[in-house]
Amino acid sequence: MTIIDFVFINAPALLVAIPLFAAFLCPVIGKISSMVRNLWVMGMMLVTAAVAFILAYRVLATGPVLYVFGAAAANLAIPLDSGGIPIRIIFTVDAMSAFMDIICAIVGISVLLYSLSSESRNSSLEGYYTLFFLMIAGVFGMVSTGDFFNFFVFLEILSLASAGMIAYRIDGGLAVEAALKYFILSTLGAIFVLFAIGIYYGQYNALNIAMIAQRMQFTMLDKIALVLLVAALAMKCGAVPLHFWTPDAYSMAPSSVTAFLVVASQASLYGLFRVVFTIYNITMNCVTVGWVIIIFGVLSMVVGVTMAIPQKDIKRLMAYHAVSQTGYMLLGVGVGLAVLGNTTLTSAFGFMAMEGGIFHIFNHAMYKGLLFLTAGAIFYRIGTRDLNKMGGLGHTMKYTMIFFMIGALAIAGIPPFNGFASKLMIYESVYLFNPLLAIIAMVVSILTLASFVKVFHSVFMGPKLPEYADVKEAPLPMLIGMGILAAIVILFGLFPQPVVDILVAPAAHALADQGGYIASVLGGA
Amino acid sequence: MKKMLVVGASLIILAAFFGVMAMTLSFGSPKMTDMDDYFLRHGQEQTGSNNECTAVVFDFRGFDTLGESTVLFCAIVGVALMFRKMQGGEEYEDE
Amino acid sequence: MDLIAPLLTGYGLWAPVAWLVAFVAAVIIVYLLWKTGESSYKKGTQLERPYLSGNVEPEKGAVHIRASNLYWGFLQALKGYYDVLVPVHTGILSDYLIWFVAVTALVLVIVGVLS
Amino acid sequence: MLWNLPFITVVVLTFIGLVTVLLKKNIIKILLGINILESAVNLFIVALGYREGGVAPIFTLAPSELMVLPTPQALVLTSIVIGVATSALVLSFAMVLQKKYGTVDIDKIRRLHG
Amino acid sequence: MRMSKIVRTAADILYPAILIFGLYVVAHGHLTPGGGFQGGAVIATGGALVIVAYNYKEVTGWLKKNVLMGQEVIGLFGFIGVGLLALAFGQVFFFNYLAGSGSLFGMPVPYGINPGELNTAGVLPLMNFAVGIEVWGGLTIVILYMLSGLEKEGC
Repeated sequence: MTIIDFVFINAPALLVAIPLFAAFLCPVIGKISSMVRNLWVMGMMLVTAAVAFILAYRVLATGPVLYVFGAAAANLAIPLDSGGIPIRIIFTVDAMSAFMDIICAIVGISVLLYSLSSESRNSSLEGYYTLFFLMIAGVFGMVSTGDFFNFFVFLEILSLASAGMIAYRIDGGLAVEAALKYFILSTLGAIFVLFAIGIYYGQYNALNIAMIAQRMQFTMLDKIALVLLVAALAMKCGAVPLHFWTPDAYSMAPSSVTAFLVVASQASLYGLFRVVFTIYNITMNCVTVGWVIIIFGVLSMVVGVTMAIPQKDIKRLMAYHAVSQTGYMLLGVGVGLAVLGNTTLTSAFGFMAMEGGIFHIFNHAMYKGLLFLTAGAIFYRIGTRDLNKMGGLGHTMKYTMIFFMIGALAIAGIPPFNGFASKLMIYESVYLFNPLLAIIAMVVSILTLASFVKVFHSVFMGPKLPEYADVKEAPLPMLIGMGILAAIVILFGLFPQPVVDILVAPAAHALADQGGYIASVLGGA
Repeated sequence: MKKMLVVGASLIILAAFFGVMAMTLSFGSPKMTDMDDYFLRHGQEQTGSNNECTAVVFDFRGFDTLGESTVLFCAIVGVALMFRKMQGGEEYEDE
Repeated sequence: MDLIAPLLTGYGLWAPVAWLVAFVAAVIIVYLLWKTGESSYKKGTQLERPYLSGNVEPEKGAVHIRASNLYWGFLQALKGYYDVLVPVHTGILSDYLIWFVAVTALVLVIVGVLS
Repeated sequence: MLWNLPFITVVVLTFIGLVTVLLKKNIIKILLGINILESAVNLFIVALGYREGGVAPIFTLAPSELMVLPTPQALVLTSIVIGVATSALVLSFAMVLQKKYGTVDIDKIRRLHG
Repeated sequence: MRMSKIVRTAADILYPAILIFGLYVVAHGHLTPGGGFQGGAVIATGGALVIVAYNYKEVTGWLKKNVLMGQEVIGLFGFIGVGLLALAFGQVFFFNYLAGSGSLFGMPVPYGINPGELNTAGVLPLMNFAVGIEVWGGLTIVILYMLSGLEKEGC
């Protein structure tokens, strides 16, 4: 058995095991020297990303991949003597999970490369990298797992690691305040998730998502569980009116971490979609739940962008934009959910709306990550986040300015960048569902452009200010980290259709197809 | 006072729904037990452990336990970061 | 695999590469038109200096318009809206928790009772 | 209704925990509220696994072969450890905030707002 | 702050007993109630007793943060290593490759009530020990770090 075969078979386990392994050894290796530590984290990140890409290739080529922890064989989901029930923890990686894996791997590489130089002035870096790898493991675990309690465990890993990271720069207590708010809210959310798991377990004696989905009867208890899960996961992904932690946490975390926190909240978004589509699907009242998600989405879009305009802190402004962009994803997928039971409407625009929303997840992770990284580069060089104190940086930080322009044009949906492609899909399909929603989405897009014009003007334009006379360009690793994301923004903007065909459409179909998911685990039972 | 009204109303709603939950489930006689019966029936032969809880924790759901140790590790690294000795000029205060 | 295939959105299509070609062509045409114009700007003369109604040119830093001065009109026009929205973000953890629990209760009523 | 007493206790504990979390202003008290909620959910899950007359699922010299369900106990074990980790992190946050702000009152820890 | 002589002596006497009881709970995790977490927590309680009885400076002489952190990392490394070893044998991650094999901890156990035999359960005792060591180091180091935060304020 060659190493390729080995990785091919064990990819789902290695996906989580390698980051955990890297994290466990990081405190020890960090004691040796900073050079060795940097080599270790970078090497481990590249290995993890390679495993993620191999896994995604396997999933997209051959369909859902199962990995049963501790069984006699990796794909033996149901033991022969168990009477048709899965008993162990199963990783079920379908096209949607593979899609999220790819996002996490790309952002992970560029953020880690970036943080090699952006965080080099801080102390206790081994702790930083440990928590970073734990965040990566948390995201990979959340998006790959097919077991609901395992999902909760990874959710907790992700929230503890994120809270530690947000508080990393103590910043006179401000960062700790942000971390406290984030952490208490997400702990309450996790308790709600655990209640929902208890309800499923008590009714169906199952923890596997496919098993719960197959036994789902949509009783009153299931309604309560659905609401608890939707509220908790919508809070974790930052939907208005549960978004209050987002601007605090995003603005106070180190910039590299903020770029990854975007992916972390999208993992919660994935969980939300997994719950409504895979566990419930058409057994519930899709129209009501779909409209609840659409209303979350519309509120997020409008409130996020209007709160962004008067902000004075560059990262806080971008954080409100992250809330606003999350609204687009909720809107697109919510429309897909609202028409799920209706075959004609689904084929007319439901799938297109879902594809738009899912494609937007990818695009958002790329350009929002890029924007947060540019904000971090500016902060690294001039030591302030206050927009009122900035100006004239375009003279000295030319590459950062170009990357910022790419990100800002992409988030505002200006052709030919990738934001335009996904927003166009959302506008046109949502227009067929309800014209008012599409018009709101377009107005929000215009306001987004307006607020980024403000940022661009006040940071880069204007004469060279005397206090920033000797500011230099950001260091090379930071530029490479930003460059990877910028290249993807441009590439995906220029060639959207292949991306939609290869990645997005399979993800949308995997999400909507509950029967296929159940059959892949329970073998068509 | 508006705040207290909101808190009261939401708590009453939540308590009502949780009360429905408490009344619907029956204590002492779980509806379905097939997964756990499998653990009890086959756990001893498959894992060799007399304690079926340990069998579930470390074998059948061993991966959860790895995650659980990782959560503890996260908390410890986080606490260590909180009480580390900061270098001069590391903190930034924006006022 | 067709790399330059247009994106079908179900309603229309979007072909970025074709758009880019058209955009570049338009830019070239505009540049050619601009090139045909008569150049009357001479470097190194009085034309280079800003004309501020005869006043002295201010210092470099003072010219830059700072961020908080932008969109004053927009914020003023939507004053009623912002007066409600900004104070909602109180920064107090208890309020955030109350929002969370209250929205959960609201959705519980919507999904649990009405559907 | 006596036979459902554990679940009613869960509801009462949830109510107490939520009231503590929402209305108390001290970080430590909020953490205590969260711990009460965690106890509630742990009790809920472990009560789901009880079987009338069952013994602990340990075969070493067991008095009977009728046993309660083992999975809820495993889940609760995991959830307890997660609760410990949560408490440790929140307490250290509270200590740092006390040092930097001089208070653990939530109403005063609001330099990030708007 | 140092407690009185009585408390310190009692702590000295109790600490080995707590340590042994904790190790017993860890070692018999697959036979009796208990296991790695519970045993590790018991031992960490012993550490907390010593910390309460003596003051911070004295305690850091015996319980070094680096050693405890190393203990924690060794525990976790052992845990994931036992799991990953299954991959090296061509098995699935977390496969119990020792159970019923006849070698270490490999005595087969048939269904039914029995008096219990220590040499059973395959990789479970190994994982119990790994987790026990991890929790022992982890919980003690949390207490030490929190104490170090207090100590700066002259407490």
